Amino acid sequence: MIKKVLIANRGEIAIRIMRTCREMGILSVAVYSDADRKSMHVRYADEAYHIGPSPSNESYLVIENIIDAAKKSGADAIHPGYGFLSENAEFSDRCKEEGIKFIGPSSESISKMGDKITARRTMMAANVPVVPGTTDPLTSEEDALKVIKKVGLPVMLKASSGGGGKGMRLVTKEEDILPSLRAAKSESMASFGDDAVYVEKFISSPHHIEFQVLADSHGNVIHLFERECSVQRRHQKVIEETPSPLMTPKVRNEMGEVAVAATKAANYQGAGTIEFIMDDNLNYYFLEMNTRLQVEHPITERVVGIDLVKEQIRIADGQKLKYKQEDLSQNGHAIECRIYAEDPDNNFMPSPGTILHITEPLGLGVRHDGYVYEGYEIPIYYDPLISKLIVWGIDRDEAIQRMKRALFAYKIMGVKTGIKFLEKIMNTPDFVEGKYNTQFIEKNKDILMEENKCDGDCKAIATIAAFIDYQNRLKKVKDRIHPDDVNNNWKAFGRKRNITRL
Amino acid sequence: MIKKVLIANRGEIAIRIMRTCREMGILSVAVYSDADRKSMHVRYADEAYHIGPSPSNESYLVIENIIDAAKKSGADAIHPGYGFLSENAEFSDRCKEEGIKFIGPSSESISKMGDKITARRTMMAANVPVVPGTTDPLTSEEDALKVIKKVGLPVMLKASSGGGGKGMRLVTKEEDILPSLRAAKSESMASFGDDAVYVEKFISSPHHIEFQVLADSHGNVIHLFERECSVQRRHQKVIEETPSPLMTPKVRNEMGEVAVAATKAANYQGAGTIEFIMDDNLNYYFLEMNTRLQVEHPITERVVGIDLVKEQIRIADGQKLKYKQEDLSQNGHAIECRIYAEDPDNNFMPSPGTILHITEPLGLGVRHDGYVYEGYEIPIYYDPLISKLIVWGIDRDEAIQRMKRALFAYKIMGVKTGIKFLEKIMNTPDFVEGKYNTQFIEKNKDILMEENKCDGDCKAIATIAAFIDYQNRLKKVKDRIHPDDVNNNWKAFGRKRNITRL
Amino acid sequence: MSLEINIDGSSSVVKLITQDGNNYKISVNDEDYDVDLVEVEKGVYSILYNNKSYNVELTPGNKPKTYTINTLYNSYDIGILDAEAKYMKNRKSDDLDDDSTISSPMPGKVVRVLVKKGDSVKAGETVIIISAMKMESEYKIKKDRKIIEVLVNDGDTIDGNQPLIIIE
Amino acid sequence: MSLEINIDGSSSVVKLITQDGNNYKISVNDEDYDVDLVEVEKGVYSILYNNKSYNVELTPGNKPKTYTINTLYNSYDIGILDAEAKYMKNRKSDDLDDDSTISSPMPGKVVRVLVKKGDSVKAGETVIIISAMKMESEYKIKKDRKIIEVLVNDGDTIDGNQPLIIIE
Repeated sequence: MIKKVLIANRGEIAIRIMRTCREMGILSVAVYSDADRKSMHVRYADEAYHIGPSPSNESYLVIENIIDAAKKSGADAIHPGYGFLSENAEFSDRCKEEGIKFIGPSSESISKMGDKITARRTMMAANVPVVPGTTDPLTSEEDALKVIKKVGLPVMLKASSGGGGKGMRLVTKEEDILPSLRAAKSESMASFGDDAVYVEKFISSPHHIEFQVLADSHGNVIHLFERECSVQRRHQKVIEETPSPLMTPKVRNEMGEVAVAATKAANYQGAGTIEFIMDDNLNYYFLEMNTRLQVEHPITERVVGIDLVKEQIRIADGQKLKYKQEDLSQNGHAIECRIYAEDPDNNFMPSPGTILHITEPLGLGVRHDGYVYEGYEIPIYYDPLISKLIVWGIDRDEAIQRMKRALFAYKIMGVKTGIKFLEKIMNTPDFVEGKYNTQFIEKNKDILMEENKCDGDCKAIATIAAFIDYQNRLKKVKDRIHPDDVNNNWKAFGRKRNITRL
Repeated sequence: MIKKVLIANRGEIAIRIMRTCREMGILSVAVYSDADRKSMHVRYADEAYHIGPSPSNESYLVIENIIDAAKKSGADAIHPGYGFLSENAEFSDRCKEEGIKFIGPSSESISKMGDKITARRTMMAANVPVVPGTTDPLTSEEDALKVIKKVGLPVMLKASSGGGGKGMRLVTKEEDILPSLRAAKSESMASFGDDAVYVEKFISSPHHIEFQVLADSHGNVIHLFERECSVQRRHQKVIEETPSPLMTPKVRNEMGEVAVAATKAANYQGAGTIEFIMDDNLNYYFLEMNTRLQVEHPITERVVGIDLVKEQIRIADGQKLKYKQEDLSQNGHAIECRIYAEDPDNNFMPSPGTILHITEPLGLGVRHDGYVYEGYEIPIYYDPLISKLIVWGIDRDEAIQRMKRALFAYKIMGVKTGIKFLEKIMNTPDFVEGKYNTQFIEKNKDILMEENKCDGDCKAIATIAAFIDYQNRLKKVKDRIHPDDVNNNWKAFGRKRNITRL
Repeated sequence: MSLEINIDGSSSVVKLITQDGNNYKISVNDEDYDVDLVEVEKGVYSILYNNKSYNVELTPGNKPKTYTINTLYNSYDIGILDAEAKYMKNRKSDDLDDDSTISSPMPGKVVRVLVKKGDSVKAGETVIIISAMKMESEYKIKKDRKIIEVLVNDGDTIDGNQPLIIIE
Repeated sequence: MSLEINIDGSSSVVKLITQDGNNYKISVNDEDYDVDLVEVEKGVYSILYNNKSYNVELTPGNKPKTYTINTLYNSYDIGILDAEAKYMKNRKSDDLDDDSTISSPMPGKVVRVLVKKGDSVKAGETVIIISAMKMESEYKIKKDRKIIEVLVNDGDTIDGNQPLIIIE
């Protein structure tokens, strides 16, 4: 059995993993960069090893340093968390070479699912529905017209080597096909030195729905139902919930089976996520597979009742899955909000800084996975995620009410956060009614960016608080001066003394 | 519908109730004594009213003041929490007279269940098993011998007017019956001016098991299964769990039905608890009914999935129960630990004081219901309960592991607490195996009071921390003195400066 | 005691009339407020006004004598306008002005530069998108401006506070 | 720098040998410890020793220059023995002595008085049970003593620090 796990990560996810290790009687080993000496994961761990300077490409991303720490500590397994090296095939391989268990899939599975074209082909071979289109480049303008007619408008033209939206064109009208194709090809050539372009059906305003899967090393695969992740800003998930308000039992079963088939096709082992996009008619298409634990895994843990990290460790240890598909069901409703150090009034710019004060929301149905503490300085080098707030309710209405209550009580001073923005989402009719897709934030931006109303007195109350606080501070400064010193310090404090005479 | 609730309580339970109010869109009104101006329930509430000096008999127990605050605030209901006025029949009546909904039972139910003899008779009439014995005083020594023969030894002789253990005698041998009877009678006469004594079967080392019930004003009654509360110190519950490790499905169903019958016999409305004692052969006897919300209600909420305060408010509002008995089931396992400001090394003496620092345990499966914050001074006037730590696990093993993890991470500086004592209970074989009764703490006191072992370095580490901290403080004092001031302040700081030269 | 206090751009005259323990009578622009006010945690005040409970958090602002204050739902920027602050304010140039150099406070990567040297850019337009701390941020211009120099390219790795674009 | 430090009754000589940032070499009774030590919160230190992570909390004790220190599982009472403290210690009478008056720090109620005037009581015996803050506490005697006076009866309501029993 695994006895000591090195967690090759930081922040809330490192702590979350260490908590499970502690429950399993497994020792946890932290690694940290210069910027993270005071970070909670170092304090929470049983052991801690320094792995380099603050930038992650000199510390958390350096395979050599992680392996070195694992050997020094005698860890028999490494958990990569999410981000950093979690989907790095070389790292998975390297662990295997060193005789250290990698708590995640094989390098083959990571590579296969990491390359979008290979993943698409693997899924098609396993009869998993993918977005209609081609995976091979268009050979000619005639070929393009023929293929696009077959796929049906609207389509997206995508550069084979593409990324970041370059060499991409949305085509909605027939007469635009050829001009768009030429533009896409020339942009692709300019950007990537390659003009290969392929076609995908354009799903407008899709829903983003993903299925959690678990696969052991004995060929057993189960799914733990869906997560609805359509509330996104700049393709980043903001809020997730389960069950999806869109889902029907029939489609859920079907997609679950597809997810299991996809997992098997990837020859997968561990916890993974099959991401789908879905249109308003509940047609769904494989988007990609995340070969790691997701940020939003706690909502699944809450409604299914299974500790996913515990299962990951058991699987890495070679054990058989503890649960069969028929044992599992969804109980109630869970929602997760991601709390970032960001400034919603300034285009969600990251807002690192020192936490002056924090009041965490607690009580019935609330789970709070964080890592910051009072006096902690959020470093500028990493993801500004402060914590994840997860609530459970007996139904979706109760979960929303509870999330509002928790967000209301959650107070952080010192850095700006998206808490008030998230509260507004909870009050937005489209969200409350469960009628939303990935366009939700764009569609509701007027509601979401609206200023909070004040009942009239809060401005005066704020003014009064500032008034008293300022007077108290002045008084403290005065009191700190010994009576005999006043004359000596007249110059320095004279101005402040003047103020109190106004 | 109820729109504004006054919470006639303080501490964690006041906040717990306000949280639910907020989820229901109900405004909450706090009341506070002099000692509680800075208390979290005042800060958390929408409104707050001062109700008198610090001692509770001049504030939280003064019906007049509470009613006055309710009228001023326009509250349409009052939630009494637990303790204070929660089982005060006069208060329930007074609310009714004033047209304010009392979130609890009628004065009749409170009185009936509050008087132990009446409660016993009511239950016997409803065929609820009570501890065998008499409810009428023994008329003569012959009567005593006859009755005790029928009940069977061992028995407990109890003074009818008794309390606090006075006029009570345990009889295990036949020859002791008459001497014990005479001693009990004379002690009772001396203490209460009344020598009436009655007989109850003595249940040695019983289990304390209680059933949660909900009854609406339309005659519907359901139970929400049991809570095992046998871990007690001086008749005070320390740890509660559900399901009970002792229980069988058959006995659970039977006792649930009995609990419902008992509730109906009490003509009860609201949330209540039927307490039973149970012997090792699963024979169970009605002990008493608590006509209020229990401290330990969260473990039931967690495994059954129902917010009990929400149901209390709905019932007080005249609504029908939302759930039928057949809708309910127990999902997983929950344990609660009560964290008191107390000193386990000094006979659990209350340890009020100022919270210097607190790290609350969070994460998967952990609920933490508290009210203190850094800088808050726990007043000397009230119950020293700081918080309740509730964990859930998919089974009892996981729940115990999780509780250990949570207790390990729970740190409070400034007051002493029972956290380490609770951790030891989680490691005690009798508890781990679920084989315990109300004698648990007494039986295991050697394990529980044992000193924690240290691996050898922790003493040196503590010494080093003290060394550095002391040096840093000295340095700060020095730095605070302006160079020009040193001579003037030589007297005051000379001694400290000397130290640093050692 | 009296002070001029600026809240979200408009200023109020605040006077302490009486104090008795926690209980203050304070006038704000000649309107009287009887409040029960107590500092419960560092920078956190519990204020009862007409029995309404306010939990008010004060965070020191970036400039001296300024605060960011959170009440129940609202956040305000507040400045204390004493004689010194007024003097400084009169000397200071327009607050809404851009800095002449655009830079990111954090290290990161240039996602896309949307302008080139010599471009005329309108107020509110985005000139550069930076990815830092795993999030993309758009940097906008506050007034109509001309681009003097672009110092980075798409995909460049940048340090914190490294000049990226020089504007007029 | 060197100090004598008393931990749970036994004393150690602690010396700072070298310091480089967070990294200290410190000797405790001539045994050297290389620790990485940093104060992360007020009174809370994160200490790495041989890569083991210790979260150490320091609470000021009731007397000056004393601490209560919590490591992972253990709690220690620690005193700094500088020249002044040693001087005071020599002058001080036996620490294990009882106060001559038994009182409760909190207001409460007398549950039961277990002794009466003139009784001889053995070390460790309980003399009175007080109910305060809703909990019952037993007050014990540290040394064999005689009861001079009992000032309260069962059931009495008492104030904080009110004398309850006078002992020899």
